Amino acid sequence: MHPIVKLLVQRIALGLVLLLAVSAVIFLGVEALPGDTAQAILGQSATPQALENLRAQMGLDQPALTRYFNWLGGVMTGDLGKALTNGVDISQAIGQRLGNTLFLAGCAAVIAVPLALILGAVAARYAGRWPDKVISAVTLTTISLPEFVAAYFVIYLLTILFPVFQPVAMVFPGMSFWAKLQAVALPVIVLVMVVLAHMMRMTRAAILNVMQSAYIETAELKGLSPMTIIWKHAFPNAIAPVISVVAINLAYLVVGVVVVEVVFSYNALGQYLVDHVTKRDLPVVQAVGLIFAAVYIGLNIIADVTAIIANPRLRHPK
Amino acid sequence: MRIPPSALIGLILTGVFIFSAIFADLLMPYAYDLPVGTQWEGPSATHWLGTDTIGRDILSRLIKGGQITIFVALAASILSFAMGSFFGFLAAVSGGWTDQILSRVCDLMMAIPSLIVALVLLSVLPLNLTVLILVMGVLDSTRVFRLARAVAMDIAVMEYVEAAKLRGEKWGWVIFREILPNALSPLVAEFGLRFIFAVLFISTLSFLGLGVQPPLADWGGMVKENKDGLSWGISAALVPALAIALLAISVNLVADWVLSRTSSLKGGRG
Amino acid sequence: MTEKLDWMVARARQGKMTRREFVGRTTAMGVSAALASALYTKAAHAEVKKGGTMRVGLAGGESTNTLDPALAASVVPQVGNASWGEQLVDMNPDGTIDFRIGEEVSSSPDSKVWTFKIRQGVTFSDGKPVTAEDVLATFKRHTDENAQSGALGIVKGISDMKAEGDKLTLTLDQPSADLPYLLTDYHLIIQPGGGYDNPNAGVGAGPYILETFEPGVRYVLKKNPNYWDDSIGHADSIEILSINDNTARTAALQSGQVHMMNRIDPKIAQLLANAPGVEVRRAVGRGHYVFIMHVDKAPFDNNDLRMALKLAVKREEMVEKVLGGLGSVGNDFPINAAYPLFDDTIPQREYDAAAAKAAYDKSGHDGSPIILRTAPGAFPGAVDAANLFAASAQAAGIPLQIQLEPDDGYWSNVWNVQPFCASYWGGRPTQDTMYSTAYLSTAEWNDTKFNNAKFDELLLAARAELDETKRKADYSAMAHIVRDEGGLILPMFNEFVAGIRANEIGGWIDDPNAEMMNYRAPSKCWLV
Amino acid sequence: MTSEKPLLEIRGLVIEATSYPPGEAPKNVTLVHGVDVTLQKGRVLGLIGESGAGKSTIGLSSMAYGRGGVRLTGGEILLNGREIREARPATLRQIRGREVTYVSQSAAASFNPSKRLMDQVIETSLSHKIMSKPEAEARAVMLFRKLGLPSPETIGSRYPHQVSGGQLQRVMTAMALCPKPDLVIFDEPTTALDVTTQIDVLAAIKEAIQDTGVAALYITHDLAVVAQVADEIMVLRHGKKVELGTTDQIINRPAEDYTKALVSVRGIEHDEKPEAPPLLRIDCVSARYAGTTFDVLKNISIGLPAGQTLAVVGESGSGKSTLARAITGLLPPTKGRIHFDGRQLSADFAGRSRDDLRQIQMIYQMADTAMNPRQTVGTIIGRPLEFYFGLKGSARDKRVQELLDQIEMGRGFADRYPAELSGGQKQRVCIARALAAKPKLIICDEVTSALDPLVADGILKLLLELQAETQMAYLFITHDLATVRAIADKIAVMYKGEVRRYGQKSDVLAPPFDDYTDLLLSSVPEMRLGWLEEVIAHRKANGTTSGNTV
Repeated sequence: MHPIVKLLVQRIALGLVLLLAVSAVIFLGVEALPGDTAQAILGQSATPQALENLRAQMGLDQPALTRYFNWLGGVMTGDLGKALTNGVDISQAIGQRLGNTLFLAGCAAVIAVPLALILGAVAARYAGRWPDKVISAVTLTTISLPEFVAAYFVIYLLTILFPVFQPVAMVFPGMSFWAKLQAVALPVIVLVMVVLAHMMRMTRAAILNVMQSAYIETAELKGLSPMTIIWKHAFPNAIAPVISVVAINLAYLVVGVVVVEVVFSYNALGQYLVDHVTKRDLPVVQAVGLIFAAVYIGLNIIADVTAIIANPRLRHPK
Repeated sequence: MRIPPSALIGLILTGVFIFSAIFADLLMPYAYDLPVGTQWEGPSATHWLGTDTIGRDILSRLIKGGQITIFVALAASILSFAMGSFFGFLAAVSGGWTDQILSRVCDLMMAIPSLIVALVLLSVLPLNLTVLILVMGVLDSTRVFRLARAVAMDIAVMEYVEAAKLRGEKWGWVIFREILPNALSPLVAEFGLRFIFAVLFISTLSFLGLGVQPPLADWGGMVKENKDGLSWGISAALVPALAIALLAISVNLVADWVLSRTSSLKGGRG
Repeated sequence: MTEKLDWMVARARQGKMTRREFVGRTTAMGVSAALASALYTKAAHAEVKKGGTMRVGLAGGESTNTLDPALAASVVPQVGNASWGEQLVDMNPDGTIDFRIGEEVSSSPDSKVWTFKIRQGVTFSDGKPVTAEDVLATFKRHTDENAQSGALGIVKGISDMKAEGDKLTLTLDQPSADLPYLLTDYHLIIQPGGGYDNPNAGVGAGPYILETFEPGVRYVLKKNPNYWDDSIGHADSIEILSINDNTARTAALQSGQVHMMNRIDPKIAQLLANAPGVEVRRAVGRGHYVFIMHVDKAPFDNNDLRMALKLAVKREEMVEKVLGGLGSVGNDFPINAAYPLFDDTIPQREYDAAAAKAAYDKSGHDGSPIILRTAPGAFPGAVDAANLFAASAQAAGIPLQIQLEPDDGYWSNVWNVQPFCASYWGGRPTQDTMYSTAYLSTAEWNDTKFNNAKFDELLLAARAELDETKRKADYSAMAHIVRDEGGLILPMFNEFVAGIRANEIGGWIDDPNAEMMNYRAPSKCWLV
Repeated sequence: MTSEKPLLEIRGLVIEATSYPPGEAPKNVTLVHGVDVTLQKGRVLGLIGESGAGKSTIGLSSMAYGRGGVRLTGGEILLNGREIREARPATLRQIRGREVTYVSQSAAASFNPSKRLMDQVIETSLSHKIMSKPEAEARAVMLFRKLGLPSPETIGSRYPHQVSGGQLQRVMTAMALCPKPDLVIFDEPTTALDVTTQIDVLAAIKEAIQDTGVAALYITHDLAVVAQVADEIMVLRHGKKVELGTTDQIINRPAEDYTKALVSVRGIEHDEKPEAPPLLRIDCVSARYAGTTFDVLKNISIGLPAGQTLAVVGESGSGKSTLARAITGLLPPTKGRIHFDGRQLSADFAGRSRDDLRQIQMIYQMADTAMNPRQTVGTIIGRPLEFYFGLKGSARDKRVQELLDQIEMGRGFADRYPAELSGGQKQRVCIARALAAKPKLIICDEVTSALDPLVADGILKLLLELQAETQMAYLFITHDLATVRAIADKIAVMYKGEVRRYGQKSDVLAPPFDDYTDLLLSSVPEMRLGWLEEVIAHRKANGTTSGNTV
């Protein structure tokens, strides 16, 4: 077997094992939470009788381990169970929301990743000079604002002061692609602001780190232009760290956008999770937690795989 | 020592923030939790930064909130650093199974998004500062663990560490006298960044209703209390937002400087 | 009075009132005949417009919501259900009964047996006609404990139901003159076969037909072409969006993304009212924010101590600071002018530090801290209100201290468990229902553990009393008892504050029954 | 000399840089003080000097390039009659890679690891539009062949890591020659290579220069090497010219004292001590690294008497440093025993007593990484005193000063940090640290390799003196045969994990040789003209090639 294939198989297998471990941690961790689901669902209007009925209906009396394996079996076959609160099939409910999450994350990534790479390269090219300082200052500011502040600021600016976008970013099946893009414009702007800085700073640092290498001097002494040196000589060697940062940020886009979803009433997984956490809807929390963990692990695997493939030493062994 | 102007600004501002956090109770012109005016007064001679939604003095709340924000973020960061670097160094120095187990546990913790863990935990645990600090600190320690381990790995292969081991030194000396002093710069820089993330994280938690509880408020909580005024240019919401940004920027400037000093210590080429 | 006038203008506009009737009723309210006539002319000419898509942005929807009317507990499903569903009876803004599926009602002299005539020719959205059996089955399902219906307490007092042709006969355990009012409860949406087959089907006989339901996201509804009442359901379609974030919701209204919204934050109501294109509408409601004491637990079993605390509240300040002025002061009993048969002569309780101190001293309390528990989610501004209460009580020498509790678990661990905490009530359609729900000694939600034989007796008597004057006197006596002896501290009634696009929405009436024109704003209003 | 206009003419060159000494304000330092260089077309000028002499800096100035923030602040640099010191970046880009090219010391680091060799070799020719891609590739293959690279047709499609160090150095030479430049700067092109490899690369470079007629600046610290290729040699020290002359004159008739010192370096003589019972005895030791399947040490058996020096010689990869790790217990042998002072040592250092650990000390090649940069010299030397002998406070400080005196460093060093010391001083501190433990054996792993010849001589002399004083034994690991001659009593020649030749110095260095030892010994450059040609001719005649497939 080509060593790179072996490495890739190993890496993916490791990811799957990790995912399995995470599923156990999530399931048992959520099970271990104190509190009464039935009471949480019914709230102030709970009568003792209704509470009892609900508990009986949910069948919370089996041992946790049995339920874990039942659950895992279900997950394998795409059955995530039913939400306790409204009896809706979780796989179905999550399906569309996951799509929306990925749509939002995708839009933000499509803008943020290339922009971060370009800005990072430009900042590295002019390291210490004014373009670097301007880029650094701007990204430093955006990274220093809590997301919800940035979100409200953007709402004020772009819906009230200059009404170009909608403050409520719901998307529905059947909407045209263009209409969806318009709807998510504001959350995308906020997300780009949040992740851009991190990726750009890492790109800059990675490129500058590579720029210390002797082969960059070689390239300079070949009389190549600075941008050529960065793109052709520095960037290909800075790919591994950049990819891992991109992966972290993509995972963040998928997972960490709870606040942005809440502010813009975007109907995706984060909002769904928050609602169900407060109602202590365990199957949903478990399912969404698992999906987020899978996304995180998956993106990390992709990053590692890309880094492995991008490494000529591994791709072309001696 | 040469301090670039940006770092100097950062240092001064950070100093001001820390000073006002330490002496908050002396600096507050009014009680932070009592209404002393009407809703959303603009800045005036009596209330320099105006009043908030129920007529409390913004400046007083800003100072008190800064104390809470900085205290919680600092405590959480210190906890995460103490935990993260201890285990990170241990993993790097011990290697083998210790390293494997610690690293896999860390992977496991990182795979579950921390905001979600925080949401779930804080929604069931009693909400107080200790719980908040513990949850944030433990969740964040995974990041520190990774960095500390990586840095310590680089140092652990250095010949002076080998020399210390060959001399027969115990791991206490190796970790605290050989590795720690050399890992300090990147860790200090990272500490700045983690501190900022902690500030932003508290703000986010407060925004979701799971952070610092009223009548105390961290800055994020203050923004939340007054956020409806944001669209109307009410200073009550802008001021704490500005404070967060300013604190973050100044600490970042200092961290950047520490980091650049670190890398120049390692030496570029030539 | 303005409300009533508004409502009548709207009725006139909808062609439901003749000029004679309008002028007659308005002049009876003290409006001059000439003005009344002019008003009628204006109203009748302000044309009802049909068509268009009405978009409504509401706080109070979660992705855990369902279509089952029995489980509706927040505004988005309430408004959604009111759009696709129809009830037997409904409330008019003036406190009278609006007959819907029930065309008319009659009762036995002892108010024990009630007979509704079911409106004929009304169909469900699946095409089936609405029959007395459907209504009966619906009520039956809500009496079933497993249905977890929020209306269980209302329908379980019905001991017997009979459906014969177009007649539905209900027999009660206890006489009640208020039964039609009780049946206006928003859970009691008539479903085909009572919704036994599928409570989540979303099939009803309302002015709109449900097209899409995404929990916590939106409802999309289309005009029901077969709807029987032409005066309701003007827009071609309705979109109800769940927007929980205040700022985003407000911005959505300001930018025209939605035509109407609920729950404007009191703090910005004034600012928003001055913004272009937006109109802020306030309706005095029956909801109230309260601090409740368990009268059976020390130290609150001492009425002097309770009185001391009641006297130590600065009510105006609370209304001003917690409600932003959008509300009215309470008088320590759960009834205000929005209720029929309200006695407005009961003196308003004021802050009186000296009297409070005297009462406190008289109680012989040992001076240890009195703990008031609160949480941000107890009601909006609950922590601020508690802070204000503590400040004014301490000024009167009462050692009141606040303990913060987490939102999560507040309703299970604090409310109804701890002897003194913050809470809220949404109000009920009648005094009888309000008192029966929470102040009758045997009531399930008696969260002050109030147990007063005289009060119970008066309540049961009033329920069976058909003479309104006598009932009013009974209610007044009950109000006095709760006010002076109860465990309820009621500093304020909140208002429903909604926002609409000025000049784009017609037909808005400030309805005290519930938010968003008793949840029916989307179907009762039209796009101009 | 001809009246022809010179290719390169440097007049009064001044080069400055900013230094950031730790704990002090940054200051300007002058690296080069008004140096003149003249180079005619087709000639080779050798620049020689120790580190810090400014030779690389001057070399790069002919491309108007300042490495790492170095500034060319004064003088004139005329290339083909054109002043380039203050030329615009765009103009410089036209010159670099077209008129002047560069071959660096470390080809391995100077190639972009993620691009194929051919793409990098022809990059300049294409970017400067000197020739078309097929033309450039054809020329590259021609150069590969001329430089003696194996499979010249296909080697270009490889990645840098797939090619050995010596081959890379030749590819880099091809890269420099490909765009047909007027001038090539060779900056220590063979320094990083093993001696047996160095000779072939050196020959290849010399031939390529002659064949293409290109002019060259040949920069090195090794006079013997430059003597083989240069027409003229300029000796530099501290950024100033010491002496300029023809190669013959510099080698055979140096005028300046400094030059004389350079020529006569490695003049240390040391009489070998007689055989004696071993202090350290290694019996049939084999070792391998965890996770690998082959032995890096194969059946090693050697001995070292007390107070003597055993030199372990070999090229990189021969296993000589691994032997040190096996002795110290860092890499426990898989087989065999190590006896020390009459007892068997535990294989793993963790199993050794504190006294066992004290008795064997180690000195490393890179003094920089061998000392904790955050500890003062006093702490570094004082710690073994404290640790082994429990010395504290003033007793310790006194002993530290004694040790500093012993290594010929004066007062005031105890409070300094390693970064404040020169390379030679650092290595002396490392010696003092080893000395502090009062060991019976010191393992010296390439301790002079990173040092300039004169400094290295000083260290060697110090070690010899200390041995005479304290009767310590040295296990001296090195690749440098001159050092071996200078210091050894016994020699072990290692090759591919085995000991090829072992015995008293006089025996090992006397014929008859085995093939490898012969190759090794004959590859050490000698400081005379024509040595290179002789050796190559001799080898061609005998049909021997270098040991590695370089």
